[in-house]
Amino acid sequence: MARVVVDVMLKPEILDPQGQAVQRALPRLGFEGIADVRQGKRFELEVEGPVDDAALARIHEIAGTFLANTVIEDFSVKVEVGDGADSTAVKAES
Amino acid sequence: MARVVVDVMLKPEILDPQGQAVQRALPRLGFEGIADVRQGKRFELEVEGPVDDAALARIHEIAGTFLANTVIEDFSVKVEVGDGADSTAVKAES
Amino acid sequence: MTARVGVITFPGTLDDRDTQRAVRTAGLEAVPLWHRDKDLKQVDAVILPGGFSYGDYLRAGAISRFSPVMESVIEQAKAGMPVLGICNGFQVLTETHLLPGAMLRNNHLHFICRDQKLRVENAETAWTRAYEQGQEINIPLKNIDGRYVADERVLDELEAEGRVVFRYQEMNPNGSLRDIAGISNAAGNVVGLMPHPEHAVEPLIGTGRTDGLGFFTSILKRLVSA
Amino acid sequence: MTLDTTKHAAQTPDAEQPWAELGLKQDEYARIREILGRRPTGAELAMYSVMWSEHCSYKSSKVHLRQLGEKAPENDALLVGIGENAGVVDIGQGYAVTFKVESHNHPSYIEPYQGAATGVGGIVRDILAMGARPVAVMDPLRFGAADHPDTKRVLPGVVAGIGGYGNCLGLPNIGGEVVFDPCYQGNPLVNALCVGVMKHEDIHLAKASGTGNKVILYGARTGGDGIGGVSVLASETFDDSKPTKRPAVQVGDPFQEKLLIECTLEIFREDLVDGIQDLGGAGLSCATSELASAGSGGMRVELDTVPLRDATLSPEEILMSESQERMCAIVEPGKVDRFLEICEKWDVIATVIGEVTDGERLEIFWHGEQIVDVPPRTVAHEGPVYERPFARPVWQDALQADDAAKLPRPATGEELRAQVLRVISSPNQASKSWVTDQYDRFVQGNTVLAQPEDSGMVRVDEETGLGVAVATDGNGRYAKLDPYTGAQLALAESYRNVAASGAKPLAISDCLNFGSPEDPAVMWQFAEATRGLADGCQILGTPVTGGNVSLYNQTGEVAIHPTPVVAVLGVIDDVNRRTPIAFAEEGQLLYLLGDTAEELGGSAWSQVIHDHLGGMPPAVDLERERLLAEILISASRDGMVDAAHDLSDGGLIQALAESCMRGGKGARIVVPDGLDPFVLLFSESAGRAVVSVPRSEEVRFNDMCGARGLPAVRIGVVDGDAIDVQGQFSLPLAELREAYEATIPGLLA
Ligand SMILES: Nc1ncnc2c1ncn2[C@@H]1O[C@H](COP(=O)(O)OP(=O)(O)O)[C@@H](O)[C@H]1O
Ligand SMILES: [Mg+2]
Repeated sequence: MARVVVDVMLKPEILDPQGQAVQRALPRLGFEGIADVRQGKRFELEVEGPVDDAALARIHEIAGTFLANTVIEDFSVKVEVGDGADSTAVKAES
Repeated sequence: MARVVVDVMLKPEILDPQGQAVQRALPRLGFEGIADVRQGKRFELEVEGPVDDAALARIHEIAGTFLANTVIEDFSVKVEVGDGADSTAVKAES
Repeated sequence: MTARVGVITFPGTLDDRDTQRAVRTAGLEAVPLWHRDKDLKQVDAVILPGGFSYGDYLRAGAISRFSPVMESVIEQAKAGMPVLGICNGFQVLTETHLLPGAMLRNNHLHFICRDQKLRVENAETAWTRAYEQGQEINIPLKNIDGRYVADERVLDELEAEGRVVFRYQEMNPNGSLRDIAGISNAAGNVVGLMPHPEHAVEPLIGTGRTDGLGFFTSILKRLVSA
Repeated sequence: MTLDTTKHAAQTPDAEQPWAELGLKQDEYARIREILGRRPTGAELAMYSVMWSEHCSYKSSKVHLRQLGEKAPENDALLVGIGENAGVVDIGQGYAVTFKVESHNHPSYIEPYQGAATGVGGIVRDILAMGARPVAVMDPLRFGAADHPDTKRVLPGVVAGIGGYGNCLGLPNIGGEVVFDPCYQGNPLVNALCVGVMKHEDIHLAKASGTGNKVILYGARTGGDGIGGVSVLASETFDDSKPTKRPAVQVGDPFQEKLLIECTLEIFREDLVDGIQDLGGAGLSCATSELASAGSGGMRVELDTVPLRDATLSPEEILMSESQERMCAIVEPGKVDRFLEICEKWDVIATVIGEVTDGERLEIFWHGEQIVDVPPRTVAHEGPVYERPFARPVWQDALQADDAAKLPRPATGEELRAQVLRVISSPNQASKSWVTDQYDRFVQGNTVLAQPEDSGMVRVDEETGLGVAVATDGNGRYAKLDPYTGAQLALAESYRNVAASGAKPLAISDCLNFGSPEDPAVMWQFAEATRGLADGCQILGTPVTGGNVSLYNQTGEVAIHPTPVVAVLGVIDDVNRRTPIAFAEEGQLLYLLGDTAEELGGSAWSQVIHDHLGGMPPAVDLERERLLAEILISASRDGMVDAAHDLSDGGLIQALAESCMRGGKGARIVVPDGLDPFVLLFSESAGRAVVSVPRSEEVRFNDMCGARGLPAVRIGVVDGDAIDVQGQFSLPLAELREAYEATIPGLLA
């Protein structure tokens, strides 16, 4: 079973209240030097069968029509190989 | 400015209804073959100054004490180099 | 001289004024406390009310936990001062680790607002003395992050020590493990629960019952007898 | 790119300008040039285009809306009328209430969660800007067919968005509507209402006066979200054939709004503002021009002082940005420091961006150079006005001739029983608790009545028990059959709901949801509905305090049903006297008030059983409504009834079912002589209510109805655990409840 990760982030021009709240809290906790924080979602999909081009295309479609609302969000799809290291980064879409 | 990504996922033994809801919806949308979905959070931190060991250690601390509640969540920290490709994966903690 | 109960307002706290009203209804003096002030104004007990402090962004209660006022609350709680966390206040108490476990998104993923039946499993804590052991009460529940979780060891410990203070009856509204609606610390002075007793203190308002009044009269009893 | 200053504009009269892309018509552009005596700068063009859009200028609806003011009944309770952010009504004991309903329809279709959330945010700021503490919200909603796949996308998102925002603000949701009809497919209606309470002396207006007073922008930073949203989202039809526009949808930050509310209320308490305006559609363009236009002087703004979220925004974009959670205040120089201090206390960013001048112009500067120099009235209040052609549609006669009276009816008691179950479990008639359970109705600790009661009621004063009640209603099916009557029926139903709870109706707000004004048939519907509403308010003595028009709710050639939504506000001296809908006392007598005629056009029965829409809607008799309301209010005050429920869609059987289930008691019903059981149960005649009368009050109650000439007929008694219609059928409450409660969860699961 292979794992595909879909990251969904608000588009840069869209307000991210959650990220802002985190960023504003950091100095109060004694952490300086973080200029910006954006918070998004991470989906880990366990795919049955091979993650070939067709499967990736399908996951791309899931991501763009269901996991993300592309009116306000960008997403990216990555196949995770081995333990933890990502590869085959597929470019973010909008 | 460098970007550090912190991924936060519920521990495997904790029920993830959001991921489950996504997984259950997929067949209805015509997508078969996804055995499991987990949903977590992704934080993108823009770090001022160099991302050296000291900076990473600090971010680790932020992640473990604030971004994640380690009673229920695991996290991992990655430095993002160039555009999109991740490297320097730092192992997930709990 | 009547007992003074502090009610903390964090940015985004919602039920602070209602909690103050409930405190007054029970014949106690309500003292507003502000998140930026470490000074607890010599109160005899503290309530962390419901709401969405800091929008519940990141995780419910996660940001409030670092407020200056919480430093004093933690210190006093450890010294035995009665502390009650209602809903968001309960979430803050778990985030500060004054109470074990954590709160997660409801298993059905929706906000839920309903009249909820509870059983008082421990009528000995600072906040439950006005109730009978095993008494059923009906008070409003309203939250989206109300699913209590902790690992098995912690849960067993809570059960063994009688620290499960409230359990959901008839239906579990959010998937909380072992139907837990509220717990206490080992000493019984710190109590947290998801439902809202402060919204059940007047016959006309809310559920139309006054089942929640006992929380506030309990503390009066304790403070007067202390 | 060189900055397009006013000087530059004067020197380059022939520069090409994208007025058409910004939605302006040729003659509108020409008028701007005439007003300014030169071509507008880019910034000026942005301001005019957004302020002269349908959404902001009401250019198609204005000529009709005028009647609402002109025909407004004399009413001492009205403290502030149409034209301000929201109207203000005197409720006695020194208190005033402000309320308003608005639409956020198109954004909610594109991004259901955020669209609905920001809809709540916007209306709450309107109420706040009047000087009031917001105390409750309501949400009249319309969706496509309940079983349409897209409804499953839109509805849960909208409901989560309304709950997510309102719950986080700490505003109890005390009522609303959920209606399904295929006509709303692709054009869901998301209307949101907010009620606020203040003391008379706290009323604030949106005007900038006093030379030298400072203009302070406070709240969220300004970003690029929603730029052009107001004109693009709110006044253009979606057309699948064109490449999809990428409208920038705004994202709401309810936490920021909560801080804004508390901060603003504290500022009011210390009397620190002269004028105040929320930022909604058209952002700073709107706030600055409206404040300046309503005030006595001019205004000068240094636009580069506006705190930005995105440093690359152009001055035009800053002027048009619809970033949420912002307010603009006019403050005397001596009070500025204290103002900023309070903002700091609440972690709210506040910046002095300009001042009131003794001139007559709104001038805006960017890095020291003038980019806007306009007479503010021409932007804010003197936009174009259209006399759009309207004509009764050719199909209207055929529709009205298609009488529902000829539809086949149940022949036996068994058939009647089966149809009752089908109607009550149909999506429109079934329990809405799947929706309403997602809303906090308890917060603030003053909620006396909330869903599923006839109206939402909140206590205003803890000592005296003074309270207000609000209900919203609108039946697009009725309005489609006859827009004039349909609007009056919406008004009548909402009015009746408030009275049934025991409150005295005082004033109304409305949201007029229609298709494209460029279609003469739609324009006719709009004209008729507006006329009906204005005439109706005159008879009922309830002035319109404000509202909202939402046009272009259509896909291609097909418009939604005309859907005027009416919100009625009432006052009750002591909330202890409120009347709930629950039949809770065994043995009490059930009386049906009003006349029941055979009226099935547009009814729930005709829709559910026959999928039919035709004929005439129920007749309206507003004098009768008024009498019914008086009786209901007196009965509540004098303790003559323990429960009351108004009759509307679904007729008597719907009301009986709801009241029985709410109280957990059954009812034995005897069909009065001369009435057909089917008609008795399903007719939707207006002006009716069912009440539960304690036996000890029967004589007194009957005497009152008789003396005032209101038909009141005893139809049965509260009894048992079934609804038993004598000689027809018996329906156990358990069976009824299961059917009633299973429908919506089943559709959305
Ligand atoms: N979207 C909603 N939000 C809040 N309350 C709602 C909503 N939809 C329906 N309700 C409530 O459910 C109850 C029943 O609604 P409805 O049948 O439309 O009432 P009525 O026919 O009396 O106007 C009312 O109390 C109404 O306020
Ligand atoms: Mg009603």
